[in-house]
Parts: sequence; C-alpha cells; structure tokens
Amino acid sequence: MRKTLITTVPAALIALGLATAAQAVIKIGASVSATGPAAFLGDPEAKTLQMMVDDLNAKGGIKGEKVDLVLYDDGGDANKARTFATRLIEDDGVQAIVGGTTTGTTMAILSAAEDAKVPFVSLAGAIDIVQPVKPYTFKTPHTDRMACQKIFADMQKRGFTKVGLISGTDGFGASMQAQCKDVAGDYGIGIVADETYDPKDADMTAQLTKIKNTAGVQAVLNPGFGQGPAIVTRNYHQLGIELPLYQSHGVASDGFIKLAGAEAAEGVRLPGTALLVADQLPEGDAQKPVVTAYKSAYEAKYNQPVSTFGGYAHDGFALIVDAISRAGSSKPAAIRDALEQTKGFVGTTGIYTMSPEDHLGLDLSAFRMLEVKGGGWTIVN
Amino acid sequence: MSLLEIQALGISFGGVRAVHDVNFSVEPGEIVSIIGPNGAGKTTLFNMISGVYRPETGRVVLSGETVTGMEPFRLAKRGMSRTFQNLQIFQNMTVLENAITGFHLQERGPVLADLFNLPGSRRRARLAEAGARALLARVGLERAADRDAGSLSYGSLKRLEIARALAMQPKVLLLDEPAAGCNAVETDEIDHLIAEVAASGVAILLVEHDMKMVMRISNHIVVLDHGEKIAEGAPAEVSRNPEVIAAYLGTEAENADG
Amino acid sequence: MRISGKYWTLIFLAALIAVTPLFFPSGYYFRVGSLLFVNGLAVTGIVVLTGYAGQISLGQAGFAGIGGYACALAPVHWGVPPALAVVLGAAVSGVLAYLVGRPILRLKGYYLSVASLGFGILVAMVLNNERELTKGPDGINVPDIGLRGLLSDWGLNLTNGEFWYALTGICLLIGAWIALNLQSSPTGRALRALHGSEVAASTVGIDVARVKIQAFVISAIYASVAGSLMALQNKFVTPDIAGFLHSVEMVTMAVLGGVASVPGAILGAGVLTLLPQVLTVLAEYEQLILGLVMMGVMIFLQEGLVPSILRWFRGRDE
Amino acid sequence: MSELLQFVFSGITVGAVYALVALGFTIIFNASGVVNFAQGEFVMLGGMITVFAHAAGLPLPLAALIAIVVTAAVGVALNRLAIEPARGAPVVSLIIITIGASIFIRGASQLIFDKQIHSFPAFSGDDPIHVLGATILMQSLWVIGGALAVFAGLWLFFTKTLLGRAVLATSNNRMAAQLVGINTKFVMTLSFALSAAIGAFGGVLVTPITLTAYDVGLALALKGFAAAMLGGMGNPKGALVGGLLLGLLEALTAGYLSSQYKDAAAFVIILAVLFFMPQGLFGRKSTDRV
Repeated sequence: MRKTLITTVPAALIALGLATAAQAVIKIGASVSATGPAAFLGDPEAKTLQMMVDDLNAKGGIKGEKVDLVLYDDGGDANKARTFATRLIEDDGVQAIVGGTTTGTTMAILSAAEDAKVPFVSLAGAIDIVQPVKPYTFKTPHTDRMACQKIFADMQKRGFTKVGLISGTDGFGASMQAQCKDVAGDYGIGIVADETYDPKDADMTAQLTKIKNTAGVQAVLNPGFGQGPAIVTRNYHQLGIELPLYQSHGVASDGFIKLAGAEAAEGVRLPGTALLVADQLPEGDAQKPVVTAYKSAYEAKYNQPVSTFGGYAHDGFALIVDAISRAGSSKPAAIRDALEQTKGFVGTTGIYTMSPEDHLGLDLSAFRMLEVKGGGWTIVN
Repeated sequence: MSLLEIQALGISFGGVRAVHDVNFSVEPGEIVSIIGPNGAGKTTLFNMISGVYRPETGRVVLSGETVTGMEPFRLAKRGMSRTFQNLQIFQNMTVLENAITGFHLQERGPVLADLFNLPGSRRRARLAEAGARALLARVGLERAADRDAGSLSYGSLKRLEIARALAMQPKVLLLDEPAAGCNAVETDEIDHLIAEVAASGVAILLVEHDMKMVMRISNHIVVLDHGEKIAEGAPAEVSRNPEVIAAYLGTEAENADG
Repeated sequence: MRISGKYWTLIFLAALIAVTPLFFPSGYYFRVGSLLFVNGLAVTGIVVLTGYAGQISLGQAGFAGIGGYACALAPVHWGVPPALAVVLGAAVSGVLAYLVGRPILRLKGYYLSVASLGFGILVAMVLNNERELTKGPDGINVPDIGLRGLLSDWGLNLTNGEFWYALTGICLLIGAWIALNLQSSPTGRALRALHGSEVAASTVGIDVARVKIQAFVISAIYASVAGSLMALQNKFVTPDIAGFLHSVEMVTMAVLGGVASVPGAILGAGVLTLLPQVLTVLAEYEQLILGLVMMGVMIFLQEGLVPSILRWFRGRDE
Repeated sequence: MSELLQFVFSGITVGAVYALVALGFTIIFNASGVVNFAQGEFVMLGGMITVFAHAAGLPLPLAALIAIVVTAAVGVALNRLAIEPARGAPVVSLIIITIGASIFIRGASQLIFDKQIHSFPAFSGDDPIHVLGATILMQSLWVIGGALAVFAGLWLFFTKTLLGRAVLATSNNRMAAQLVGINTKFVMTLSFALSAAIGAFGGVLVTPITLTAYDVGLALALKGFAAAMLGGMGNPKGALVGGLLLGLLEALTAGYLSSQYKDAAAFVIILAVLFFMPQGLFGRKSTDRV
C-alpha cells in the first residue's frame, strides 16, 4: 500500500502537468460523493465518468477536441460540494458540470451553477431539482415521485389498496417516503403504516412486526438504499411475512440480491432501468445497444457489477457530450440551449426528450417493473 | 462565640471511619495546629472544613453561621481560604495570574463587560493586578511574576499558594503542610509570614509535620490519631501528654520522617 | 505585556485578511477564504470552552445547526430579516446551552463528551426528522442575506465571493477580539483557573458550575453564528451541519492548531480547511493523509502547531 | 405478547452487537485510560478481512481467524506508533489521535478493499427459530453467545489472572505498577492486541446480520461508546448491560412509540442516567484527592 502511494503521487503530479500542457479545450467539471455516506451511489458515478472521458479521448474527443474532466469528491457534504462548484466554475473554468450525487449536494451546486450561468446535469432524484424549471439545471435520474407512481400503478393492478411503508431516514429514503405519501391517493392507495429506520441500523424486526400486525395491510414498500433494504428484506423473511415486498430503484443492482440472500429476496419487486436486465431486453429495444455497451465496458474495466447510479452518470456525461457536438460550441450558454433541445437521446436510464418546461425528459415508460425470480432480476409484464 | 467552631465532625470512606467526633474552635488572630501521625485524618478534616468533602456528622460554624458541607466558593465569600498538601497551582497560567486569581471575588464582574473589554472590566483587572504584585512582593516572588507557574521550584510554589490564599483577605486561613519540602531558609520565611498574618487578626488553622515550627508558632494544638482527637492544649502541655507521645512513638518506628 | 500581544495578534490577522486577496488568481479563493474564516470563528468558540475552561464538547455542531436553520426558517415563517435571524439563532443557542449545560457540565472528561455528543445527535435527529419544518435530510434553501444589494446601493459593488470574504473576515476579527479580551479578563482567568484545578478555583471563590456554563454558552453562540454565516453564504443548509463529524472537525481544527490560543486555533482551522482543497489531486488518499496529519501533530506537537512552533523558536533564541 | 417478545429479540440482537463493541473499549480504557475511538474500525476490519479472505477461497473459520490475528496486529501497531509516543497528552489530544487513527484505517480500507457493501453466510443458516410466535435468527444467538463469552472471559481475566490484575494495577497507577515489577509496556501492547481482537471477533459475528463496508466503524463505535458510558466505562459488566439496555431501549421505542425517534430516546435515557449517576450504572466513583 505504501508502495502504491509513493508511485502514485508522482504519477498524479505528472498527469496533472500533462493535462494542463495538452491543448484541452473542452473542460467538464464533476463533483460526486465518491466517499462518505453516499459512496455506494457516488463511487460508481466517479468510476463511470473517468471511464467515459478516457474512452471519448481515445476515440479523438468531440470533433477532434479533447475533453478534460475535472473530478472532485465532495464526500456527500453539501458545504464541500458548494466549494467545489465554485472551484469548478471560477478556478477551473469548466463549461459544464455533471454531479451532485445526493439531493443535498445537488442543491448546493445548483445555486452556484445558476448564478454563474453554467449548465449543470444533476445525478440526484428529488423532483425539486427540476420543478420549477431552473434555466441551467438538468437531471438524469427519474424522480422519486415517478418511482412511487410506477410502484403504485403496479400495486393498483394487483388490487392492493392498503400499503405499509418502511423508509430509511437518509435523504433518499426520506424524500421518496414523502413523495409516495403524496401520490398514493392518486392510485386509490392508503398508507396504513409508516415506519422508519436509520441507515446504519442492524435490525428492523421491531418496525416490521408493527407493520405485520397492522390490520388490513396488503403490501409493503421500502424506500431506501445501501444495506438498510437488504436487512429489511432479510428481517421480512425471518418474520415470515407473506405480503408482497416492493423495494425502490435505490437498490436496483445484482448486489442487493446477494446481500439480502436469494431466498429472502425472492418475489421482491422494484422499478428498475434497462441496465439491470440488459441481456433480457428484446432485440428491437432501442436501449439494448447502449446498455450492453456500457455494462460490458464498466464490468470489464472495474470488475464490479454496474449499478443504476453509474448509469445516471453515464447518461449525464453522454447528454453533455451530445449537446456540445450538436451545438458545435463549448460555450456554456450554447451547451445549455442544446441540452434543452435534446430529443430522443437514448441513455441507460431511458430515452430523454427535454424541453423548456421539462429538464428531465423521461416519463414512466423509462422504468421497468422488475421482480427477483430464482436469484435474478426478471421483467414483469 | 468563636470565629470558627468545629462540632462533632465525622466522615467515613467505605465503612472505615476516617474522622470521628472531632471538636475544637479557633479565635481571630490565633494559630491552631492539627498534628498527628500519617493517616490520622488531618487532611480529611481540612477537606471537610473547607467544603471539599461533605461531612456525615457534625457541624462547621463560621462567624456564628452554620456552613457545614457548603461548597468551597461559598465559604470563600464568607472569608475562608486554604492551601493544599499536594499543590493545586494553576499550571496553565503565569505566577502573576495565579496570584490575581486569588482576587477573584473582588475583580469579578459582568461577563459582557469582560467580553467587550469595557472600562469597568479593565479597572477591576488593574486593581487585582496591583494587589497581586504587592502580594508577590510580600512572599518574595515579585521577580518571577511573568514566569509560567510550572517553572517554579517547589518552595516557591508553596509560597505562591499562600499568596493566592491571602489575596482573598480571609478571616480564616487553612494551611495544609505549608513548609513540606522546603529548605531551612524557606521554612523560616514561611514561619515569619504565618506569624505576621496571624498578627493582623486572621485565624490560622495549620497542618504541619515540622514539629519545631509547630511548637514555635502555635497558640493551640489539636492532636488526632486514627481520626479521633486524643489531646488538645497549649504546645507545652501537648508535648508532655503521654498519649500523644505514645501515638507518635508508635508510628515513629515505622515511619521515621513521620 | 499581554495587552500589546493581543493587539499585535489582531493587527496581524487583519493585515492577513486584507492583503492576501491581492494575490488571488480567481474568485474561488475568496470562497475558500470565507470558509476558513467561518471555521475559524466556530473554532474560536472551542478555544473558550476547551482551551480556557478545559471542557470537551463533542456536540458543538448542534449549535451550528441551530444557527444555520434559524436563518433558513425564521425569515420564511416569521418574516425575520436574515441578518436578524443570525441573532435569533445565537439567542436560541445560548439559552439552550444554558439549559443543557446545567446538568451535563457536572460531568467530567469522557462523560462530558458523551453527554454533549448526545445533545449534538439529538439536534441533528430533529433536523432530519421534522420534515414539515426542516424539509428533512436533503436540506433547505436559505434566503439571501440582502446586505450585498444594500452595499451596491451605496456604490460598493462586490462579487458574491468578495462580499462573503469581507463579511466573514470581519466577523472573525470581532470574534477573535472578544475571545482575546476574555482571555486576560477576570472571567477568562476564572475559566483558566478551573482548567488548572477545579478545587483550587473553588477555594478562591470561583463558582465553578456558573463559569463553566458561561463558557459553554459563549462557545455555543460562536458555533451558532458560524453556522448561520455558513448557511447564508451557501444559501442552503442540510442537517449534516449539526452532525457528529462536524463537531469532531471543529475540535480537531482547534486542537491541531493549539486549543489554548486564539491564533493557534485559527491556524488549525486554516490547515484543515485548505488540506482537502490541496488534496483533491490525491482524492483517493485524502482520508489516509488527514488521519496521518491528525495523529502526527498530536504525537509530535502535543500542544498544537502554534504553541509548539513558538516554543521551538524561543528555544533557539536562548 | 408475541409482539413484545419480538421487540425483545430485536433489542437483544442489536444490544449484543453494541455490547461486543463496548466490551472492546473496556480493556484499552482499563490499561491506559484512553477511549479508543478507532474501536469501530477494529470491528469493521474483522468483518472486511473475513469477507475478502473468504472470497479468496479460504474456509470461513480460517478467514475469521486471519481477520482476528491481523486486526490484533493493527491494534498493537496503533499502540506502538500512536498511543505510546503520546503518553501524558491531555484527554482531548488522545481523542483526536484515536479519531485520526480511525479516519486513517478507514481511508486505507477503502483503498485496500473497496466501497461496496459485503457479507458472508451466517454460521448456522438463515432459518429463524420460532419461540411463542416470535422469531430469532441463529446468528443472533451466535452474537449473544459471543458477547457473553467475551464478558465471561474478561471477567475471569481481570479478577482471576495475574496478568489481568497487572492491567488493572497499571491503570490505577502506572508508576506504582512499574515499581512492583509489572512490565507496563507489555501490558499496554497486550491490551491493544486484546481489544482489537475482541473488536474483530465481534465484526466476524455480526457481519452476517449487519453487513459490512469500509465505513461501518463509526456508527458502531458511537453506539458502543454510548453503551459503555451508560454501563460505566471500564467495567465489563457495564459494557454488557449497557449494550443490551441500549438495544432494548431502541427496539421498544421503535415498537411502541416511534421508530423515528428511537435513537433520540436512547440518548435521552443515557443523558438522564448520567445526570443521576455521573459515572454510569456500574462505574467506580472517584474522589478528588487534594
């Protein structure tokens, strides 16, 4: 380990020197939470961005111009994210920013980007990021509100009207919990139990027992990410609760099944992206080539399964590159205009069509309802 | 009515009686010494009188007011001051600041005045500093005023502690082994200092192992053994008391420096 | 002798704040500068509590959270101007510190740190859980302080970065001045005395419990104002501001630089504010290096950077 | 009734995890008076090293043994490189040193291992045991048994063995201990090795329940620290009771009051206990000697 440190420091310094020496015309900035409590989300995002910029430059960059990625790790701290946003804009002079792993860090970057009129593509879920629309802010993940809608639509189809919620108290879980309570009525669904757990808790059987003993509950939904949902799923199995369990897109990865145990995870449903079921997509699916290419490249390079979150970063970076090449300019205002005119752009998360009123450009069709069957994800029709 | 009255004071630690049923009194200007072999309960008695320990039985009466178990800072306001057997110097301060702290009751004022360095605060601090410098001169430490307290010799620290205790202009002063660890010259100086303070009307309660000093300056001696008072009286009387001699001889053999 | 030392410190600090911007290559440096000043202000409060009075709190961030959220909530819910919300937050923090301090300051050493830690965690938990009021873990917007517009009406046009650099710099100077006043004042001496020996402090008439609470309240107000300035500057605040890690960060900054002295603590804030910005090149190793720096300084320079360096210089003179 | 029992099972499971962490604090504290904030990192190392050794093909028991030995070595290194050289430093400096150590170990782990969440199979399968309508996992029994075993071991060590009494003597008065011929340096080394080994042992036991990642240490350390304080720092009985009590408090609050404020309830109780018993439930009362 000491050896790597000694060899890496000079290497990093040399790389830094080269980066400034090369005629890097286009600078894209990124601040993601590669460490800290949201590292589970931010780590694959950072890796994806690094991989994509290397690929892009190996292929000659954008119309012959190399792209320089300035990547910072904000550790999930909004205050740090705000500092890095200022640094990206004022010191590094980037033309566009991608990042903001959590809603908190996104909000901190957002105000700096809007003030400086630099386009910013966020990787966080909350609907407040793009609603109301802010001129320079875009985002790639579906909103947590959409995830709730997708899940409740599925519940409605199965005839459930009384649902128990058990949510993580982190930003992801708490925000989705609030959105789900907000839209449940639209689907004729009542929330009859509403429990929470701390993301680092070791056991959730107390909360689940309470839900289990609530009269009339027909299904349970668990908004959250990280190890919490895996423990909830195990405890659910331990308590022998027979009701259908829905997870959120926060745990849409193969890792979740491994952590929860195939037996406990059997039958769990969640709204996921095409990325998770790349090999099951029908041949004609527009997303299939994009998803397969990203998945195989990422897994080959990092020897880790892809995650939905890395996919968000993929789409964010690709959207900016697409906008720059369409705009034929790397001026921030031109990139912003081109981003807003994005039409039918195929990403791993869905197919984006932006407009002045819609800076997300995805609809519910981007989500696919998935179910764990025989230890793997399958598409529910 | 005496200035300080100790009535049937007692305490035990973990079932062991450390001090039991001790009575005596101290008048203004009088020097009363408490002697006894090691472990007789002298320091424990001091700690009870000065409010560090809360006595289980008995009363402490100061100027006619019962002050039993009162916290030390309340006793300080009522005119009681003390020094410690194992020094309690503020090591994180200079010598001068240590002495100024003794003037706390005179120099304290509204916190806001202190925070914003208002004239009132500066005036109080100035007065206290002048008083402290005068006291340091009195105990011979004026040259060391700006040194870190931690850098002083043991004997100097002893004198600094006495200076700090005198700064409060106490009515009663408790001195716990003021001459311990001091050389002959220093002991002599402390000896004079104590006599001088007593002459100004302060009642002094003294614990000291240096018997020559005790016999020389005390007006009255209280002898403790195993937590109980076994004798009391004028120095000459006490030194002839067979029980006292027995108590001392009994321990002298084990513990030569007593 | 002490008096001149105090003013030299302040003059040096003021000169540093005024002159360094001449060398700033970009607006980002104003941002880093103002971060440093805000951290320096919070840490000056730690000097009062830990450096002077010797009490260790691992819950200071709780007060920063109260200050920060006062600026987010009071203007929106009660129409208080943001600048006054800073005062309101400080008042709430002070009162809370008084109420909480009474029971917990009886505790010593580690027991005091766990109790204050519990307090900080409780504040963070309330900020996280009371979504109706605080919008939960994702944070909440904070209104503009509005003073910049006022200044430009008077013909003083500053960029956002410059404005905050100046404002936080001035606040730090005032904070340092107050803490330095305290140090050589009767109350400050009482605090340092109880640090040296509680029992001796009590015997000279110092009401130990009372002055401990005074120190706790003062340090809480420092933390609260720092939290308010941070929130107003970012125009956004999340419950992380009240988190355990933020508390530890403050104590570490103070102790690293030298908790017994104001300039020391501010230097510590400087080092730990700049370190992550310098280490972005080695982002992967940031934690490793931060941990090493913390251990190294505490092992080799036990009193912190400034006192140890001063001692070294003095030692060479003799 | 079965509901209450389920809450109790949940509380005991979590409480045993806290107790294991809290027990790790006691030895180092007893020997050196240092609260080691890196104790949570020992637990993390126990889990992570086992995960990676197991993934590399070693059988689980051997992987666990390696994890415990390696972590004990890390503990010894921590003592030799960071604690011994700083002896005599004030409490707040020691707090910063151990927090620095915890940040360092975390930073190293994220480089050596990764930032993913991991687990390994439970020792005796995932099938729960049913008792009067409530369920508990076999692994929970392992954790509870582990906590009890460590407690019993520590109790015997401190009361019955010469070495254990040497540790206590060292904590009471290092100088006196040296004078009567105790090798205090060895006692310190041993204490750090033991504490780290206990932490790692805990990590091995709890990982199938709590899962593990490079950053789980801090949360565990905080809860374990709070539990140790509740029981009275330095007393193995206090650590065990404090941990179980904390777990039960959380589970019962979550079950009967509000899961949102279960952690708050736990801390409020701790504050209340410290208010009435400033040394914790079983802590020794110290008298100022002046």
